[in-house]
Amino acid sequence: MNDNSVIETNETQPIARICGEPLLEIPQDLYIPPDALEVFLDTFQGPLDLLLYLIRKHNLNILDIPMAELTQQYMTYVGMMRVDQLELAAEYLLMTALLIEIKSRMLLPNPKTETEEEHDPRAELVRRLLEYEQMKHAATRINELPQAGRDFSVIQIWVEQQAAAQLPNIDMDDLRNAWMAILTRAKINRHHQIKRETLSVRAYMSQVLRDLRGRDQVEFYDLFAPAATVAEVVVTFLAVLELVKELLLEISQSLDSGIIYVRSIDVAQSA
Amino acid sequence: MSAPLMSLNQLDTSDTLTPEKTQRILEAVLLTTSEPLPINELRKLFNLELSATVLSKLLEEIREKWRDSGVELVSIASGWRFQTKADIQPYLERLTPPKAPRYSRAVLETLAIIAYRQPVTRGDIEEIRGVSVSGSVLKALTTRGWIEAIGHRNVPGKPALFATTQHFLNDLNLRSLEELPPLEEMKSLIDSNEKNSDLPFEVPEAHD
Amino acid sequence: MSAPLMSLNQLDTSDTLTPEKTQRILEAVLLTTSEPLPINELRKLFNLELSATVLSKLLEEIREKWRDSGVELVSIASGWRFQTKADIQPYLERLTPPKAPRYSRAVLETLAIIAYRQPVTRGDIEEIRGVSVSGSVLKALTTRGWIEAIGHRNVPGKPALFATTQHFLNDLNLRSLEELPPLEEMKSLIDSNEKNSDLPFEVPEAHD
Repeated sequence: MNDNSVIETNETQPIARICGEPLLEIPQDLYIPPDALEVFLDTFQGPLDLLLYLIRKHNLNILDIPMAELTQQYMTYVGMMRVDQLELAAEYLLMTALLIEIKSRMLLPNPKTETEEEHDPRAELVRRLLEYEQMKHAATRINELPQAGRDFSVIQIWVEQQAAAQLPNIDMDDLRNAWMAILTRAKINRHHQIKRETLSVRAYMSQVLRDLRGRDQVEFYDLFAPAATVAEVVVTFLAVLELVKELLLEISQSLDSGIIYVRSIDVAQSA
Repeated sequence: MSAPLMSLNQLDTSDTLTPEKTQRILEAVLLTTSEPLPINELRKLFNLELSATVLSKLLEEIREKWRDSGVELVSIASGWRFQTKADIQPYLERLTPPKAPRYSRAVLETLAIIAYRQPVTRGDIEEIRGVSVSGSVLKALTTRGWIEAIGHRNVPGKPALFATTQHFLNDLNLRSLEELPPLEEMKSLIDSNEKNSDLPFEVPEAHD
Repeated sequence: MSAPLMSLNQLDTSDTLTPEKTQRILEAVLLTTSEPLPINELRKLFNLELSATVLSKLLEEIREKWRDSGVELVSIASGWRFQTKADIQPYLERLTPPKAPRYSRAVLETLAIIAYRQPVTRGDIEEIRGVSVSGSVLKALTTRGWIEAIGHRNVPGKPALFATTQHFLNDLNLRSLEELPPLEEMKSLIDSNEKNSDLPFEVPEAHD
């Protein structure tokens, strides 16, 4: 069978004849040691890659592919891989079918009604092979470009982080919102009762405890600042009473009209 | 692959390791690494062929060379590293304004409870919020200097009593706790909100 | 906070912005930032008081100044950045094993098709390569930040359309896609009867 006869009209016909001859025998490199097959299969990216390899390896004219030889070689490779039961991508088998189809179409008489180029059954395969080869080369070139992390590294020196600047800031609205969320939730969960008290008393309660911190006891009068306003005195007094009520303070007076002492009942501290 | 070019260069430099080349490598490597590199690590660059003394001398020279720039080579406990000088920091911040982090809803609510109900124990806070308060929340506020333990309540377990600090008032531009939004006002806000049935449940930007 | 000192310095520098000071700031900031900085971003350093032209000139001067060192200032897709020269990389790898993956042919070919034919669907890639494209290949490129889905083709199944990213250009030191190596002419491919020039046998590199 002679593939070249079918494509006489092709402009590259003479070259094809020259190329065709030596390829009639199976190339020596076709023998592959069985244990190399797996590596081999990994090496090819698919049927197009394998075909390109065969074409380039044997210096075939890609515009005038001798389909018989190429198909035979391709099938030998694929056959070897199948014998060894290597997992072969379905695409390889599909390509076998395509190659055989092209080969047989080339044996059919050439209908005169259409232009020759359109009717070379190999045209589409050649187009795909060339497009794939183009991308394959492009991939190699991209891989040759210097690559960050592989061929060079990006400079980044240490910067002192300002811990303080990273802290969140809040304002009164944040607090207001937070508190309103709590209240709203508490209203819905009826069992939580939020007592409303004047803030100033709570603030002074903290202040009194602070004053007592680290001290065994203080005289009652010392809790009141000399410059305190009447309101402040009242609030402080209320704070002390509240603290006593909450068992945070203990007030003692050993003698009638004697000195009144205030002690913090802070067992953790006095222990 | 640019292997040929690179191996040429590599050969070139490793064959004749002049002080200039050594310095050039040291400088580039230190600029690439934000972690400090100890001398022993740097010796690996030259397959341990250069002594620590030689490297120290070269590093001192590099440090000197950079003296007037906005970047300095420093030797700290864990090794050598380049870092920006303090006067560059403000410029860096012009590029990337430090994005303001936000406190989680848990932190804000805990703070609000401590502010309005002080002194309170962790248990008090949990009762009001209806959920447990993680230690990290109290720690965040304590570290920030906004709350402190001012004593312990005399009940089993002796829980610490928390109150807000002067620092908290300063940071919020308040002269006293009385300047916080009064609770009464908020009560009526909530009531009116309920009528409008658009509850302020959000406390919107709550991330933990 | 070292605020007082810093603001003093800041005043100092911004009051009298000599070319030397400007360069010093530019250099330090670029050494600190791993992301490439576009001129417009760099102008913010000086409150937009310096024109892009002035900054470009200063940047060129800095580039010139670094010429003989192991580090270079480059202008790529997203802006200016400092990076090591290729001959430094082998030394860096003596300290830390290389982190950047070496890609398999499947990954590289997929990348090339996306780069030169974008936007493309997975189906387009499979058609060109003649084999199915595994999800791990696209994932490797997406994770690296080199490709992204930029939309969907309006055909049944609405397949995602992939394109390369700015980050891809940055990592390959390119300013734009036009700087990619030009595709070979079909004619030269047809003519190329050079034998075995691209034999795939040596290739088995890391697989994705």
